[in-house]
Amino acid sequence: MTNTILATEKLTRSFGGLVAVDDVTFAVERGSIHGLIGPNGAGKTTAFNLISGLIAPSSGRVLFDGRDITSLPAHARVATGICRTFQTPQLFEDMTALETVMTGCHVKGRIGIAGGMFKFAAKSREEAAIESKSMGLLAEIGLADHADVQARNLSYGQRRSLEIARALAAEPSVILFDEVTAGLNPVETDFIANLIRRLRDTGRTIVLVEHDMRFVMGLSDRVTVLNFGRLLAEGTPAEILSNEQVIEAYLGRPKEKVRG
Amino acid sequence: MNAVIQILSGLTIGCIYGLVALGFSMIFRAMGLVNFAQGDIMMLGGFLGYTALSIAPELPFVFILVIAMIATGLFGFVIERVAYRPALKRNADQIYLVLLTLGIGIVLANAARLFWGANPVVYKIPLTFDIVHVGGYPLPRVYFYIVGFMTLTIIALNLLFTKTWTGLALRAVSQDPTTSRLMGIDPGRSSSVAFVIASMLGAAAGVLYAPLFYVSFDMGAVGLKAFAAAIIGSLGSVFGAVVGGLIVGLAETIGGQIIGTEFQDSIAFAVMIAVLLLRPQGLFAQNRRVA
Amino acid sequence: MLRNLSRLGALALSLALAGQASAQTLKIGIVGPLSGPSAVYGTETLEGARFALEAAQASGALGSYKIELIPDDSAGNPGRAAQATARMIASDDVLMVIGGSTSAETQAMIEVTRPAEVFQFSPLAQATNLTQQGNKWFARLSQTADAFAGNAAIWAIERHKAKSVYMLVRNDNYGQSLAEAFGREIEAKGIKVAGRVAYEPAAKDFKPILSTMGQANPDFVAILGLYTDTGLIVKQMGELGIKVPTYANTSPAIPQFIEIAGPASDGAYGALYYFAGSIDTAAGKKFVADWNAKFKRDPSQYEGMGYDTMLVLVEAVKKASAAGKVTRESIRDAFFKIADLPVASGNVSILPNGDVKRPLPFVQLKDGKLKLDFLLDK
Amino acid sequence: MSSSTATSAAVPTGSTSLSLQRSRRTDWLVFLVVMATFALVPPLLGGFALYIATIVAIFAIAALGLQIMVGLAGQLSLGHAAFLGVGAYTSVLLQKLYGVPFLAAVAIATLASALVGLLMGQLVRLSGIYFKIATFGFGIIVYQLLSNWSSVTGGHTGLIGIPPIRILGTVFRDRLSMFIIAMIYLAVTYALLLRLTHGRAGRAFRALGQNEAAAQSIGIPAASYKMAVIAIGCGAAGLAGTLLPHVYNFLNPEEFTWLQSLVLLIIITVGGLGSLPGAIVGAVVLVVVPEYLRAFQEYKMLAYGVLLIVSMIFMPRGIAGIVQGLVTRIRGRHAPAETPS
Repeated sequence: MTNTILATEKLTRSFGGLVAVDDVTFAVERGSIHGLIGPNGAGKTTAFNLISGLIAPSSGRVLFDGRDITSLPAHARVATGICRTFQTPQLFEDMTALETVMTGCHVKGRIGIAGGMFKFAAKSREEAAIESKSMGLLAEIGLADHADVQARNLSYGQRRSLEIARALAAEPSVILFDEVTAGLNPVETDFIANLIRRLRDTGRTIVLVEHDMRFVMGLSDRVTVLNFGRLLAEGTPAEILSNEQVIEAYLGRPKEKVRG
Repeated sequence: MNAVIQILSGLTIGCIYGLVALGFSMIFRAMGLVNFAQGDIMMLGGFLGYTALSIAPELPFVFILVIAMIATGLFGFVIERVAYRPALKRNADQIYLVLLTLGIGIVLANAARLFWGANPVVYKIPLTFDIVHVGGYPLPRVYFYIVGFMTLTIIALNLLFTKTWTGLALRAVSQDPTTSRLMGIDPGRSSSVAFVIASMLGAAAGVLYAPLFYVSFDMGAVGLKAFAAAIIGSLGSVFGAVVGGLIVGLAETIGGQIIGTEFQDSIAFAVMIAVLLLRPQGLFAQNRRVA
Repeated sequence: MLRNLSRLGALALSLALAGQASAQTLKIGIVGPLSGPSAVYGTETLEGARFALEAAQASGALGSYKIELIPDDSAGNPGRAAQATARMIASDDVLMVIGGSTSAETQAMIEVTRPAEVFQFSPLAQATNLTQQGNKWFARLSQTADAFAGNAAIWAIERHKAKSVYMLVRNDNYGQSLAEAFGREIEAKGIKVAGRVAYEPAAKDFKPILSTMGQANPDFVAILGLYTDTGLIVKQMGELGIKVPTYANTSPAIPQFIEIAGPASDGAYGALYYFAGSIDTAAGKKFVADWNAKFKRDPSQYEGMGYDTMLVLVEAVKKASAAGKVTRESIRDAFFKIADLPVASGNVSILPNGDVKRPLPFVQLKDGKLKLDFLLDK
Repeated sequence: MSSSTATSAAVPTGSTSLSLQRSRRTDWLVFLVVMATFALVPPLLGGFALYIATIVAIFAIAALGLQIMVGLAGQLSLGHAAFLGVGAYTSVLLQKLYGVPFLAAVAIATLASALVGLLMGQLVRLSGIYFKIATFGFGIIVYQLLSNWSSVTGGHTGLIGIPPIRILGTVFRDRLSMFIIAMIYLAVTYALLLRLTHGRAGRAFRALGQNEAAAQSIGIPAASYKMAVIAIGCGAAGLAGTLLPHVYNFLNPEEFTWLQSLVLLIIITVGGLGSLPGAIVGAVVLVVVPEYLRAFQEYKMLAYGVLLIVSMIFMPRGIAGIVQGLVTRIRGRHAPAETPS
């Protein structure tokens, strides 16, 4: 299993009486695009929050590169190489796009609070490096000419891109995208799809939580399906599309049971 | 004699704290807003009662209480509409909202100083000096009004939250604003209702406080201790606010005796910090409101 | 911002220039709490001073001089009082400063007036140590806490035969310095101090203290504080049924004390800076008559002190101008030459250390009216 | 873990944003203008202007720290005056009782205030509303300790006989040298905090203040940065406090009440939340303007309250925001005019 970069082992999380994620074990291969799908309320976002450390599991483990990171707080997981985006972009509304991405470089920086006040040459070197790297990232997601626009003044699609650029600034080896195409038009969706492929081609591992089946099936190398918090199926997109249980889960259930 | 009288006076003052704390809690529940002007609302109630009394000196105390509550309630309604609602609509940051409530508190206190003067005023009614002997203990008659009003308030709030549509709506909004909006509950209306009720409770605290001591423009500080009470009993909990108030009242009289009366003002906050160390959400936290 | 600042600067400059224009006008700063919880001291003192000044200007007692009062509010905050005083001296170029009311703000002002060598005259401040700093630029019209409370103790023992005294002390500079003198005299006379408790200035509920006090069973209670707390203490003593002769400092003369304490205030004793009607001299009677003619009521003790402050000042101006030019230094010297000056509160002398010698009236509240209990004039 | 960035392949790196650099240059330009105004105007006016400018500087230093803490990192402190008190008392007592030299006493007092701030932060490891109320309570407790620990602090009476400032054997006690020392304090604090905001830590503070969850999601350790910013805010207040007794020549707990905490908050709000020069302008407004409205002293607090409400409702970015808006508009008007000429 040396090729596994991210794995969960019997991951479980309950809220009150409700078990949102129930004994889920799956593995993500290094350098792959991995889809995580399931009907509404299947526990995808909860699984994401457990992996990124936003909430703690009731039981089970999260492994990164073979190392147990279950007890690491969210910010420390970023330093190890996991970074995420949110279902609705969570930005720093008063910062410009450039500042936002520069903030994303936080874990790669060295100059601390005292250094920020008292170091001169080292600080200006680091600042210049961070700035040029951030400008590069903005250019990559097509926001170079919006570098000085405040986040609050960007369009929805631009906000999404900016959030991705900010995540990339941390140079993660695994990126978790939570419904990255929600609210985007087809052109923007295609742009994101290409970006994700490019990221994989440069050696990143991508995990997608998605609603848009066409998007996720067209992009993913492997797909994991959750239903009611449990693992339902895992395989290549083709295998999943022909899986009876999955089809039933998506189509065969009465609509009333679908929870928000 | 000593201990009993201390405990009773602590509990009565605790009831006053509890009433202010209830208002604080209700507004927090309905709007997620920390209303730092709540203590000054109490002061306003006390002064409005005084004005009512100087216009109609023969009016029974209960009427004074009701008049002050209605007048302050209206006032609360206006403040909510004019100052808080627009800020909340704009989705303003918590810091702005807290500073806004602080500003309103300063304006209320200093406007009251200019209007009613810097000297404290006293309700010139027999109740202010009436003593009743119960089991050999001399007790001010207003104690019974305070305890009675507190009991009625708890019953009334319970009925409100369990039996009326408005009350249910208030609870729903506090638990899940988005869903309740989908269900046709207007969050604006609930915040108005919460504000009016909180202002009325604050006014009642002010009027009931007056015969015990006096009313002065700077008594909003009393209300600030009620914040500590609300937090000790967990923000948003009706029961908790009342118990928190009683705890602060008792701790002040008894603690004041032990560590010295010169530190009385610190006790409420010391207890609060201690409670929060042990139970970060207060004594009566409800788990359902985690997020 | 630069423009704003320079505009403010220009304003300050013009104010300063205006000050130099008329040489006949003597500018006198007066600092005290005009707002905040202790506003009554500042506003009433100012009112009394203005009343006396009007009369003096009208009667031509000032000769060719004219006094302009420049008031400023300390709000009871020492820092604010110091700042106001510094401004008066530097920008308004005042001749001298009257103030402050509380001892803390008076001390704060001294730290400004003393190095600037400007004379300061306090109408009300009582802290004993204010006149014990070797400062030649300060004097006051009020008796020291030491004299005030010390004499009160002697009065309690000699006139009221107190045998066991319980002291309730406001825990600030004012209350503690009263208590020190009071306690010292009590002990010096071999009388028992049944208990001594300090309470926080903001305290409202005194029942815990009072029930302890009830158990000590004293035959005399001395409350050394301000009317807001003495009022509540006397009220709550009434509620607990504690009936002991009570000395409530200067409070019995303050209407709010009677309102707060209610029926329990009846019989309370106090000592006053000044008590209208206690002084039989011509000046004493004239003040009460004049005040009644204008305000239709007797003057309060602070109004009396403000009035007398101005009378003393007018006399000092007369003395200084008779001796030559009125300067910051000559006005100070004139103050220290005041001896047996007949003013509203009796005959006043300023002692070499800046303290005062004048009568001290003790009063009792009876049926809502103050009665002179004893006039200490030695 | 591969450290090669996704950017290195396709993107032209090395590019910089002109406007980011311009905005940093503007910040330093404003710094120069503010400090030059302070250096020129009060000495020209002399006398009382020097005194009042010294007091402005003290409030401005405390407000700068509070601005970083509240305006940038969103950690509201409702008892900030207490930390001025900790600084003032620590420094004076060290000088008075133990003869510690002025500069060392100032350094220790600043550190002590920061540590007390950290203690508060640790004791009340709380978020949001709980932290706010706890800071308020903490302020009251510190005030009561200062007022009642009579054997050390002099209690309500306070302390007099403040030792004069002595640096390397030279005694400074006149107005001009007090003013100069205060200006050095202010310039150093302002410059250091400005440098801080222009770097990685400053961005982390802003991120924390604007969206805590997002800040954590990119690896900013929220808890430690909160502690750090509390230490900075409280340390600056303590530093400001060390000057106060030397200016007034006395020390009294009444200077560190809840009301003063409110005044500090009004200063940063009126000046403009998040803006460092705003904090200084706010201090000027709240200290100088009342001096020229002496006849209306009675209405001062009322006016403060109204000012706070009006700023919150009509100018949430304060005076700094208004000035910035004007500058942008003027620049916008001038830009087209430049091209033809």
